[in-house]
Formats: sequence, C-alpha cells, structure tokens
Amino acid sequence: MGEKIVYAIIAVFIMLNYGFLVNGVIRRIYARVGRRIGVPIYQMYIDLFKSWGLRTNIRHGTMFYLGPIFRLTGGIGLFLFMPAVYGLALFTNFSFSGDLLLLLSFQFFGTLGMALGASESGHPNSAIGVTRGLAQMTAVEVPFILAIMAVAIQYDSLSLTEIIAQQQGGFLNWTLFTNPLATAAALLAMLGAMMRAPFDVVLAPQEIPIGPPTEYHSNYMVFLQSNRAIFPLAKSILFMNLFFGGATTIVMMLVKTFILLMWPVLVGVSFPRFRVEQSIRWFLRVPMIIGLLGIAYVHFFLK
Amino acid sequence: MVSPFYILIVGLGLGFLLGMTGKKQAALTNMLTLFAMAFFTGVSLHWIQGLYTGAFQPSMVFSAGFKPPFSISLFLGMHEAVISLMINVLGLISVWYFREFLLRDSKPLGAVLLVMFMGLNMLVFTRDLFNIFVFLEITAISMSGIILMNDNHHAHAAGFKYLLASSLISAFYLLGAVLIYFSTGSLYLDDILTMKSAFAPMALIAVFLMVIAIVIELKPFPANGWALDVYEAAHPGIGAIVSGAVTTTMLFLLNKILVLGSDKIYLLTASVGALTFLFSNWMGLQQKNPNRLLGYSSIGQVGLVLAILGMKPVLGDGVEMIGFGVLLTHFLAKAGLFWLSGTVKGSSLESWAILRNNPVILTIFGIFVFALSAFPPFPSFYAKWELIIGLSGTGNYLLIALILLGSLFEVIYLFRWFGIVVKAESEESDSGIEWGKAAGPALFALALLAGGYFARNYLSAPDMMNFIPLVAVVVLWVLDFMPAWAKNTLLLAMVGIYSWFYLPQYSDYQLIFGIIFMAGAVLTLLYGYSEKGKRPGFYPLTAMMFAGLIMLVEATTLFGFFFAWEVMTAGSYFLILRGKKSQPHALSYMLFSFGGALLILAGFAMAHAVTGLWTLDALVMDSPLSPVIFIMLTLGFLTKTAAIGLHIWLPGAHSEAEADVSPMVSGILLKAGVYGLIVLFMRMGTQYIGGVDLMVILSWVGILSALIGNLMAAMQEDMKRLLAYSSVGQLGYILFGLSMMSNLGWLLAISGAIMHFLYKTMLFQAVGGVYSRTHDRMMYRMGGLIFRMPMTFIVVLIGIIALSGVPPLSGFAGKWLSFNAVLQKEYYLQGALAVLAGAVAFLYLFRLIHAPFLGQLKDNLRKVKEASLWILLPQYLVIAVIMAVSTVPGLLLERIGKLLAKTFPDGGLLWVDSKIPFGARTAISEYGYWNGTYVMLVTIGIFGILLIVQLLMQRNNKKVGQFNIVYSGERPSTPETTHHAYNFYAHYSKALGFLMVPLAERFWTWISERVHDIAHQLRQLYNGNGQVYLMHIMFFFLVCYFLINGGF
Amino acid sequence: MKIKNSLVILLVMAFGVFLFQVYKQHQTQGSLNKTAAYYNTNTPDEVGASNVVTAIVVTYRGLDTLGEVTVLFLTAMIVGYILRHGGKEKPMKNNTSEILITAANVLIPGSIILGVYVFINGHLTPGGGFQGGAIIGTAITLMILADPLGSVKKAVLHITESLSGFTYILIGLAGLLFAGGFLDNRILPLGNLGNLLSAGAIPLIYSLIGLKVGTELSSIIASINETGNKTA
Amino acid sequence: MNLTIDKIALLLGMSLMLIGLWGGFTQKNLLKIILSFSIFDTGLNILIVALGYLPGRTAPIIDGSAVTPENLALVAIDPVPQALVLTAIVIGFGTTALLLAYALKLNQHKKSLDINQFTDLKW
Repeated sequence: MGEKIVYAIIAVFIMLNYGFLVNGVIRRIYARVGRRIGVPIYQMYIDLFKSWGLRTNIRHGTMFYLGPIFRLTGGIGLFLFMPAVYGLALFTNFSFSGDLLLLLSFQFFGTLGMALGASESGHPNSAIGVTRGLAQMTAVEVPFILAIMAVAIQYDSLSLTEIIAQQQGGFLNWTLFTNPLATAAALLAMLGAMMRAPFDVVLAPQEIPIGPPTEYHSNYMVFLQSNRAIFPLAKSILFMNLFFGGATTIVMMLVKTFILLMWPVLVGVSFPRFRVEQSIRWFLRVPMIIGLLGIAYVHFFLK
Repeated sequence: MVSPFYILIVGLGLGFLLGMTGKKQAALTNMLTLFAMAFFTGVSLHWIQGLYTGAFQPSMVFSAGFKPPFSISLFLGMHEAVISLMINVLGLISVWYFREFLLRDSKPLGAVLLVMFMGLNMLVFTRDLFNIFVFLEITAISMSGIILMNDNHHAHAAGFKYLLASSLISAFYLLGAVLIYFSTGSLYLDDILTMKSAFAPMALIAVFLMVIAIVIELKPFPANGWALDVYEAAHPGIGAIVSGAVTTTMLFLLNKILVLGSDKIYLLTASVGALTFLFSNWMGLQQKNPNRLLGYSSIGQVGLVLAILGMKPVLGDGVEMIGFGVLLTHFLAKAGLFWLSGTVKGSSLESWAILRNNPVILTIFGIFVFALSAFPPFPSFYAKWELIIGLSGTGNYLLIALILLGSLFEVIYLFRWFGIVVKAESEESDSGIEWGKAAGPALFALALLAGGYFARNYLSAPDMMNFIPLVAVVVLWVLDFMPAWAKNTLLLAMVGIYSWFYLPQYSDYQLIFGIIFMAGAVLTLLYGYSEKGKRPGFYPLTAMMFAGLIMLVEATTLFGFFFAWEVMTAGSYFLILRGKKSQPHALSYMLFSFGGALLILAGFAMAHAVTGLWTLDALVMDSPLSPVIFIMLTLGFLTKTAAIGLHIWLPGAHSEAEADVSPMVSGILLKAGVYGLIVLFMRMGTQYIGGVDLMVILSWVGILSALIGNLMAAMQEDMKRLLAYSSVGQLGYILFGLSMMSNLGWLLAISGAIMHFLYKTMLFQAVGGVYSRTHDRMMYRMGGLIFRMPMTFIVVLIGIIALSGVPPLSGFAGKWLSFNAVLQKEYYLQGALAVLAGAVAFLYLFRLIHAPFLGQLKDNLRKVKEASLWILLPQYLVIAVIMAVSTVPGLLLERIGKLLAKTFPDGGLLWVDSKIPFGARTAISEYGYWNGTYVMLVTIGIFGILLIVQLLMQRNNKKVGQFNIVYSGERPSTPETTHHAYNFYAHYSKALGFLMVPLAERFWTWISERVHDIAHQLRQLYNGNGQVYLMHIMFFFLVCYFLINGGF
Repeated sequence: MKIKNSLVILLVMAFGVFLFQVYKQHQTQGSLNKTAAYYNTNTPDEVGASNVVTAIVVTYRGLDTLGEVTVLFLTAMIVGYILRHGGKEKPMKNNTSEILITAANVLIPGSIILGVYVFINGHLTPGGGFQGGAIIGTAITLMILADPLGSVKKAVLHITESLSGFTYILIGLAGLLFAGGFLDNRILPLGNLGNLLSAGAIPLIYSLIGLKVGTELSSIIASINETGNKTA
Repeated sequence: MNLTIDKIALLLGMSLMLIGLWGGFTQKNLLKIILSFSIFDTGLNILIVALGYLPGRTAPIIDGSAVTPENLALVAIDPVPQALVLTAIVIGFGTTALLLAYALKLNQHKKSLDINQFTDLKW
C-alpha cells in the first residue's frame, strides 16, 4: 500500500508538470493562430509563482475557501483512479478502487465543489458561469455515456485495465477502428468537456474580466491552474484508454494525450462560440445520434 | 313477544288522538309523540334481544283471526327487527330534532310524523302485496305533509312534484298488485312464491309492475328529478328521514318482493342500480348546494344497494349482507349529514366551514365522509370488498367498472366538500351548533364505528390482521388535549415499543420496509419537538398513517393489504390537508390514491377469482387474466409512487404540507407504493400483453419519470416543490430498477428506496428548518444563509453530494448499480436517459444549495438563527447513517444482495475481501468493480493533503465583507439585484422546454373538465318541471318494460 | 314544443302498447279463484255479514281499511296544515243564490240521515262506512256552498274524527286481546245473518268509519273553502 | 274479436288511462293536470273492476232470494276486487285532495297555475 502512495505522488508530480507545459504550448498555438507571438512555454510556471507570491489572500467564506481544493481533488482524483500506463506499476495508480463509472462520476466532484465555492463569493457572474457549465455538462454527458456504453458492451467490461488489454496487439484493435462511431461520439463530447470554442461560453463571464476564477487569486489560483493542467490530461488519458489503445510506456502516454489535447484546440481555434441552449441542442442531436448508432453497431454487429 | 300490531295501535291511536289537539297542547303532543317513538324503538330492541337470545322465534302474526291468504299477515324475523330498529331510532331522533317546529306549529305535524313511521314499520312487516300499496300511500301522503316543515314556495313546489310522481308510481304498483291477484288468486307473498315456477305471463307483468314501482320509489336514474327537489327544498331533517328511513324501508320492501322476480328482473334491478350509482354521483360533481349534493349522493348510494340486491341470482344470498353493509353506512352517514346540514346556516358548501370550529363536530363530519367513501373501518368498506370480490368471481367486470367509477365520482365531491369544510375561509367564528341537534349525528357516528366493528365478522376472507397499531390512533385521539411534546413522546414511545417487539419478527422485504417506516417515524417525530402548542389532531393522524404503513408491511392476505393501504391513505390525506394552502393538493392526492386503491381492489378481486386464495400468493398465477390484473395493480401502486402521468398530485401535496409532514409523505409514504410493486412483481413476475413485455414499458415509464421529474425540479423556484419533483425523479429510478427484474435492478431499487428515504427525510427537514426561520419557500428570496445557518448548510451539502451520485458518498452506488444493471439487461436507451436524468439532477441540486445558502445574504434575513436542535438532530442522525454506508457500502448492499439472491439467484454482485483490514470489500459485477472504502480513503487523502498544502501556503488569509467582489469597479449594495437565483436555468428551459410542457397536468385537467361538462349536460335532464319528471318516470318504466319484454 | 309533443305521443302510445299486452293476457275466468271461493263460502259462517265485500273490507282485510282511514286522516290534517294561514281576509259579500240556500236547507238533513243509514247497514246492503261518510261529506259541502262565510265548527269535526278513529283502534285492539287477532270482529256475537245487529263488530266499525270519513271529508272541504275565500 | 261486456269495460278503462296520461303530460294548468290524473285513476279503477268480472254472476251480497249463503260461491262474483277498488278510490281521493291543496298554495305564491312557473329548483 505504501509504495502505491509513493507511486501516486510521483505520477501526479509528473503529470502536473507535463500539464503546465502542454498548457503553455496550447496558449502559444492560440496566439500563433491569432497572428501573435504568444507567451513562452514556461509561462504557466511564472504565473504560478506570481500567484503564490501574493501576500494577502481573502476569503468570502468556508466554501469559497474549500472550492479550489475540491476542484483540484477532482482533477487529481480522476487521474489517480485510472491506470494511466497499461502494465506499469508507477502509473497504475489507484485504479483498483473502481471502474470506468467511478471516473465518470468522480469528474463532477471538482465541478460541484468549485461551483459551490464560486457561488459563495456572491458574485452574480459566478452563478451565471456555473449554471452555464452545469447545463452544458448535462448535454455533453449523453453522447459521452453512449460511447462509453458502446465500449463497455464491446469489451464486456467496465474495467479500464480490461478494456486496454483487449485493445493491445496492433492499432487495428483500437476502438477507434473497431468502433469508429462510438469514438466519434466520444470525441465530439470531448469538445464540450474541454471548455474550448465553440463550447466555451461557460467561461465567458471570466472574460469581462470576472467570473469564478477571477474572484480567486493567490494560492487559490495555484490550485485552479494546477487543476487546469491535470484535469484535461486526465480526461485525455481516459479517452486514450477507451478508444486509442491505451499506452504501454510513459512516452506513448504523453504523446497520445498531447495529440488528443490538440483535438479540441484545433476545433476551438476554427469555430465561433455557441450559446448554451445552442450547444445543448447540438449535443443532443449530432453526437447523440452517432452515439446511438455506435451502440446499435456494437449490439448488432460485434456481439 | 310484543305483537307488531302494537306499533300500529300505538302509532295510529295516538296519531288519531293528536289530530284533535291544537297549539295549546303542543308541548303535550310533542312529548307524547316522543314517547311513542321511544316505544317503537323499545319494541324493536326487545325483538332483537328476544330473537337473538332465542326467547322467541321468528313468527307470523295474523290479523282478524284468519290465516293468510285470506287475511293480512305480518312477519317478524331478525331482519325485520333490525330494519325496524333503524327506522325507529331515526324516527325518535327526528322527533327530537324537530321539536322546535312541532312546538311552533298549530297543526300537529308530529302526528303525521308518527303515523309515517308507523307506516314504515308496517311496510317492513307486512306480507300482503295489497297491504303494501296501502302503506306505501300512507308513507307518500305523510311525506307530502312533512315536506311542509320548511314553509316556503320551494318546498311547496317540491311537495307538489313529489305527490304527482308518487301518484303515478302507486298506480303502477296498484295495477301490479291487482294483476297478481287475478293471475294467482292470492295476495299473500309466501303463497304466491310457491307458484313462482308456474307463473302465467300476466303474473310476470304484475311482478314487473310491482318491482318497478318500488324501484322508482328508490329514485333510479333518470326518473328521480322529483326526489332531488325534495332533498333540496325540504328541511334537512326531512332529508334525513327520506334518505335514511324511507329508503331503508323501500329497499327492504324491494328485497321482499324481488324474490318473485325472474333472473331478468334481478338483472334489470342490478343494471338500473349500477347506472343510477354512476350517473347520480357523476352529476353530484356539479352540485354547490349541500342538501342537493347529499340528495345526489343518497340516490347514488341507494343505486348501489339496488345493484347489489339485483346481483342475488349471481352472487347468492350473501348479497343481502353486503347490501346491508352499504345501506347501514348510507343510513347512518346520510342521516347524520342531513342533520348537520340543518344546523348550518347558509346554503353553500362553504358555509359548512363553520363546523371546523368544533373539533368534535368536525370529527363526526369526517367519519361520515370517510364512511360514505368506504374507507376502513366502516361497514361500507367491508361491503365494498365483498362486493368486488364477489362480482369478479362471477366475471361481471362491466359492473365492477361502473361501480368503481361511480364511487370515484362520489369521492371527488365528498372530499372536495370535506376539504372546503376543513380549509375554506369562513367569516363566522362561533361554531353555532346546538348540542341538542348534534346528538343525533354523534350517536350515528358512533354507530358507524360499531357497525364497522361488527362488519368484520361477516368477512368472507380470513382476517388475520394485527390491529395493535390502530390502538395508537385511538389512544392519541383520546389524549388529544395534551400538549404536543407529550403526545410526541408518547407516539415515539409507542413506535419504539412496537418496533422492539415486532421488527424482529419480520423478514426479507418486510424487514427492510418495516425499518424504513419505523425509523422514518422516529426521525420525523423527533422534528415534532420543535413544534409548540397542542397541534390538535396531528398525532392521531400521524399514528394512523404509520399504523397503515406498518400494517401494510405485516399484511399477508389480500384483505389485510388493502385494509392497511386504505388506512394509510386516509391518514396521509389528513396530514397533507393540514398544510395551510394544501386543500386542492390534498384533494388531488386523495383522488389519485382512491383511484389507485380501486384498481388495487379490482386487481386483488380478480386475482382471488382466478386462484381462489386469500393470501398475497393469490397473485402467483398463470391465467389469461394475469396481464390485466398486473396492469391494474401496477397502475394502482404507481399512483402512490407518482410515476410520470400520475404524478400531478405530488408536487403540491408534498410542498404545501407542514414542515414535518413533508418528509413523512415524501421520504416514507412513497415507499408504500414501492413495497406494493415489490409484492406484486415478486409474485406475478414478468407479464406480456400481445407479446409486449410490460416490464419494458414500465422501465420507460420509470426512466421518463426520472428525467422529467428532475427537469421539472430544476425549474422550480419553491424549494419544497423542487424536492417534491425530485421525488418524482427518484421514484422513477426505483421503478426503473424494479422493472429490470434482475438482481442488480432490484438492488438498485431497494437501496435506492432506502437512500431516497434518508435523503428526502433529511433534505425536507433541512428545508423545513430554513422555512421555520425565514417563513419563505422561494429560494431566490433567500441567499447567503450559509452564514446564518451553517449546520443546515452542511446537511444540504452532504445531501446534494449524496443525491447527485458523486463519489465518495453513497449516491454513487445507485449510479454504479444502475449502469451495471442496464448493461446486463441491455436497456441501452433507457440507460442513456438515466444518465441524462442523473446529470439534470445536478441542476436542481446545485440550485437548492446555491439559491438559499450561497450568494448574497438578504437584508431581511440578517438576523435569522440556526434551526432548532430538534430539527437538526434527526438530520445529523441521517448524515451519520449516510457516512457509514458511504464508507462501507457492503453494510447495506451486501445484505440486500443476499436477500435478493432468493428471488434472483443469478447476476448478483460478488463481494471479495480487499487489502484493507477492516472489512471493506470490493463489489464485483459482471462488468466492473467498485470499492467504496478505497474511494472514500483516496478522496479524503487527496483532499486532506491539498487542504494542508493550502493551509501552509496561505498568508494572511482573511474574511471580507459581503459586497467585496470584483464588480466592474462598482460596489454593489442591494443583495436582491446581486444574487443571481431567479429563473436560474433559463437557457435550459429554452433548449429543452418541450420536455417540460405539463402534458400530464393538461391531460388530467382536460379529463376533469370533460367529466364536469358531461355532469352538467346530464343534469339538464332535471329542468325543474314536475310534468317532465312524470315523463321521465313513464319513460323509465316503458324502457324497462320493453327491455325486459324479450322474455321476463 | 313540437318535439315535446311528439315525445308525449310516443310515450302515451308506448304505454298503450303496454296496456294492450295486459289486455291480451287477460282471460275472463269462469269460476272463482281459491281466495274468492273461500270468502264466498265462509263469510256467512265466519263473519256473519251478508255483504261479503263488507266482510272483506272490515274484517278479512281490515288492516287495509284502517290504512285507508289513515290516508284520509292524514289528508285532512295535511290539507288543513297546507292551507292553515288561509282565511284571514273575508270577501265583502255573499253571492250565494237563494235557490241554493233553500235547496240546501231541505236536502242537508235528509242527506245526513241517508248517510247514516248507509253506513249502519254496510254489512247487509251495498254501501258502508266510506259511502255513508261520502254522503255526509256531500251534505256538509252543500252547507258550505250555501253559506261560504258561515263557519263550520272545525273543532267539533276534529274531535269527532279523532275519537271515532281512536275507538276504531280500540276495537281492533280488543280483537287482538279477546279474539283471534287485530280487528277480529268476533269480539261481539255474530248474531243472525241478515240482522242489523249481526256480524259482530262490523256495524260498529263501519259506523265509526262513516263518522270519521264524513268529518274528514268535511274538514278538507272546509279548509279549501277558507283558502278559497281568501284568494277569490 | 268478440267484445263481451268485461272486455269493453277493460278497453274503456285503458282508454281513460291513456287519456288521463295524455292530459297529464300536455296540460300546463295545475288543476288540469290534477284532473287528468283523476281520470287516469278512474280508468285504472274501472280496469280493476273489469278484470274481476265473471260473466253472468251477481254482486256478492246475500239478499235471501237470489243469493243465499249456500249458492253464494256459485252465483256471486269475486268480492276481492270490489274491496280493493274501494280502498284504491279512497286513497285516490286523498291524493287528489292533497294535490289540489298544494295547487292552491302554489297559486298563492306566484298567482299562476302554469306548471312551467314552478321550476326554481332544478339540476
């Protein structure tokens, strides 16, 4: 048990730093697309230390204080309940605690805590941001779950380890190829979960320039930024495990997650923004239908 | 034995003598009349006693010293004695009731009253068909006299119409009696009966004439306009006499001569009765005048008795007892209600609200209403049960449907009225009831209770019930004068003692639901200590609901189950009705429950007919009828679990109920429906209709309930309504689980039921605590309460994390089980919707915590205090339980799983030991695995580390004021405009609003309007013209004749 | 209205069809049925009345007759009750013609005597209490017609009516106590068939009925007359 | 059809009943309605008596010459319908008197005898 905890701490440390760097890269890509030079790749570290260095930090109340902690717990927990690298003890994490469903549910732990914390600040835009996020999240869930269901049916398992194991032996065994419909549905759903255009109206309140993360500062901000580093990565790992054959080495894991993270970035830089009700309707149409087709495909052709 | 002739001698002799008295002797006259009625009553009692003890035998008494058929004879048996007792008691009370009128008038109407009751007695005794005619006329003429007790032109017009009608009716009877004489050469009933097999066509016509005349006397639809006018215009005391005594006599008479009739005549009577019952109650829906309403109800009830009597060839002699049960209830309740009506001034239903100023009178009124609606423990309840059981044994489903529909209509207007009486605005504060006039109703109410007690003896089903829980109701009723805390303690003690002795005797599902109900009682009653004053009526009613629930769990027979179901419904109805604005919601609760109960009754009856068993195992069957029975019972239970479409009563009922009633009716009561479904599904299993698996349909119903319930919850501004809709959603999940008919599905459902009980109890109490301080339920008007009520906030926080199914709290178990069960069962589409519904749950849950507790504290709430200790205590008890089962889910799930393995041996969870020492086990399903303890530990570990990091990292952390936020350089000062909480999910309703169209509500409104429209159209028949009424009678007569003419 | 009338025609015709069915079923009988045969055979011995109908009315089916009397009693009382507030105003003048007054003075005593004769001989000849009573009632009607303003002593009527009714009941009771049953006429000797004083209590009962019916009819007429005075 | 005296009486009674019924259903005046019902009753009474008729027989009263106690059963008609009809007539009288009294009272209220005036109570 003790070694597991040590491994977990190491894994989290690696992933956090990797996440900071990736976020830097993404910001640069965005800048380049917008004909700017952009920040250095290590900008995240600079921000982090700057925030850390602030001398005062204020709180609106207990929930406000705990919000970022909830948030980061959600991000790290999501990562830790997954096997990140197949067959590698260092990155197996605490995946024995629960299966795929634990992950799906646990991603809301942070969301909920953050929402509560932001709400306590009393800022109306915090509440607006939260309602947008929650509303959109409900719609994103549906195609995503359909895809997951297709995978679970296909591999007869909800255990990630088991799912990865069944995808080994050549990239043609990846879900991407054995069930492209489910993969497509999941990738479309991923767009909604990654807070990038066209589904980033959730974050709009912070752009003006207020909103949940704006009320937060100093070391609260450190937690939030850390979460922004690790949470998308954790999600990418989940997608990688489900649809892209998982990873057998750390490098493969890093490469695959990077590529996966680029997918919403690519979409994000090319499309304008949906309003919430538009994105809800969109998710409940195209991706959902694809997801249903994916299940039908699995149910009728693969079983 | 006192000869029945003495009734005639005393009645008529005194009547004749009183004829010459005038106003000066009014007091004497009155006293003599009273004396004579007392004599009648005494004689009846004497007969009953003598016949019961065997001091004398049922016997025939001859007049003029000659034997029948050459003279007129009277028969006196137990039936006659009992009926005459009923008539005479009513007469005695009537004379007492009318004493003011009798003293005031110069003409001795008392003599008319006396002669009338004498005549009714003779009608009961006589065995001579022509003699019946004579006494019918005496009754009719004296009726036309006492109608004048109300001396206004309405009464005169009504009396005229009555006389016209009765002269036509008596012409029919006269012709019949004469024809039977010519055909058989006799007028002696028993003599004619011996010739029944050799009746000539003429005799058949004669019997038809006599029967139809008595039937018309009993006011069949549509030949009854005259009677309604009498009920409306005459003094209510007359209504009591007509509805009670006259009707009883006529029914007895009908039963007496109906034996001459062929099966076709019986069938005719039954059909006429059933249609009358249906249509009269239907038209009653439109009535605003209490006396006319009572009139419609009387006619309906009598129709029911007619229908029952008419079923004799099919059901055998038992129908007499059933009919008597209905009749007795009608007799006592209707007379009592009419008498009460006489004490109420004003002629609207609202004016009865005056009754509630006097708890005793209100109780009496309640007893009458519940007795008429055939609730236990009144005789009509047993009669209804026996009737439906009997009818379904003979396959008369149409008749069952007619009767059940009619009784539903009756319940609608009775309970609308009851609700008005309990709740409507009333200007007068003085109760204004004379005790002298209330004595009769009180006596009759007691008689109803006694009648119910004796009716049990006539039950054909084995009656193995434990009535001990009902003792609590009685005890608390008697002790209702004590302060609330004392009664609370008493009831808690009783629950505790009962649980101590009885819970260990339960097993399996009984045990689970027994614990839910008993623990629920304790948790909700603890809250009760926060209430001050006496809370009159609250404790007996609470005890009634819990008694019903526990009896439901204990029930092993169909009858016991139904009995408990009705007790529970009655108790919970009262509790809901106690809320300030809950009257319409309580009514719709009652209607749905009652409709559901009727379906359950019919389903049970059919099941019994198929299998012949009385226990709940009667439901185990394989018959072409099983799908039908299954559908009826399921629908019945679904009304209680508020499945979508049948849910419209729930939001109002749960939200308008009192603070501690809401958790009772939400957290606990709904589980009765779940228990019913479990009982049903366990025995009937999966049913198919036309090859369609009904369970699949149910799974869709369940999942739609979940989705739409949750969506609706997200759109509510009222926090109790939000929780109420949330119940619709949660119960939808439970139904979904049950419908899967698999180990995991049921595990989901049962654990879900337990969890829902815990969450809803806790959340409703928390919300009640908030309400107790803010006196507001609109969430957007609150905000920032976390600063004022942190303890309550924590409860809601735990509640929403748990309810939303986020690990590591226990709600996740539901999600995990649900997904596994769905995969196992291949319910993919439903599964996807379940996920959507689960996500939507986030919306309302967040709203529930954000709007009142977070955001900006409002100025008017700055001095609000934390909820009281007694409110918080049960909530924290629940939290302790939730934390325990969250940390070690196996505590609950593994045990339930073992139980379920008996029903569903395959597909259950496998529990394996894990690396952690203290008994935390990993659950392994066909697809995945989950260890709640690990999850809890990992989460707490990460959270703890991060919290420590935060605490170490921070410097100079300080709390800032309320408006210290980044606000475009402004400093907001009005919390109302800064608190974003109203219409929180506007975008969501814009996107998915089409799912939230209140289709169910519109559907039921549409149904209700159509039903009322039809009632209105139907009653146009009664246009008030006496001549038209005559034509109705003639029309009715001819239709009956030509219908039956096909061959008597 | 047209619709209503055609409905009425339909109803009446349908009732006609019904009555015609009764008519079709009717067969004229050649001999007495058992009940009638019993009465016609045994009345002279058992009851001692020459008029079998009277025997049936007063004795065999005496209960019906008591009921009849009760009906009349109730009617009289209720009519009085309905119209009780009637006669306060009196019309200004009396329009009765001289001929009527004179004829009434001649006819009334005779009619009353005739009535009494008819009910006393009810057990011997056609007639009886009801018929006699009706004749007396007619006489009183004539009296009222002749003198509408003259007050009929209603109290006397009531007392006569009540006492005769009460006595009737007492006689019935005597039958119950001392003879075969309620209203048995054999509490008194049957006497010789055809005599005035025969048939046991029948002449007594019929006389009481006659008195009672006469007074009841009279009081009904009187009540209506009083109201008529007011509304005329 | 062979119409004997009893058949004629029978048809007469029935016709009176139908006429009474027709009047009772069509007349608007209270008094006429009451009268119609009297006619109806009368018809019924005739019907009863006619039904009890035995051809060629006489009244059941012993007059010592034509009818004696011995031949009573052979020459007299059925006495029961007579007794019954007596009762029926008296009762019919009572009802009619009551109806008339009511009609008077109603007339006092509305100064009208039209039955359509007395429809305040309905539905």
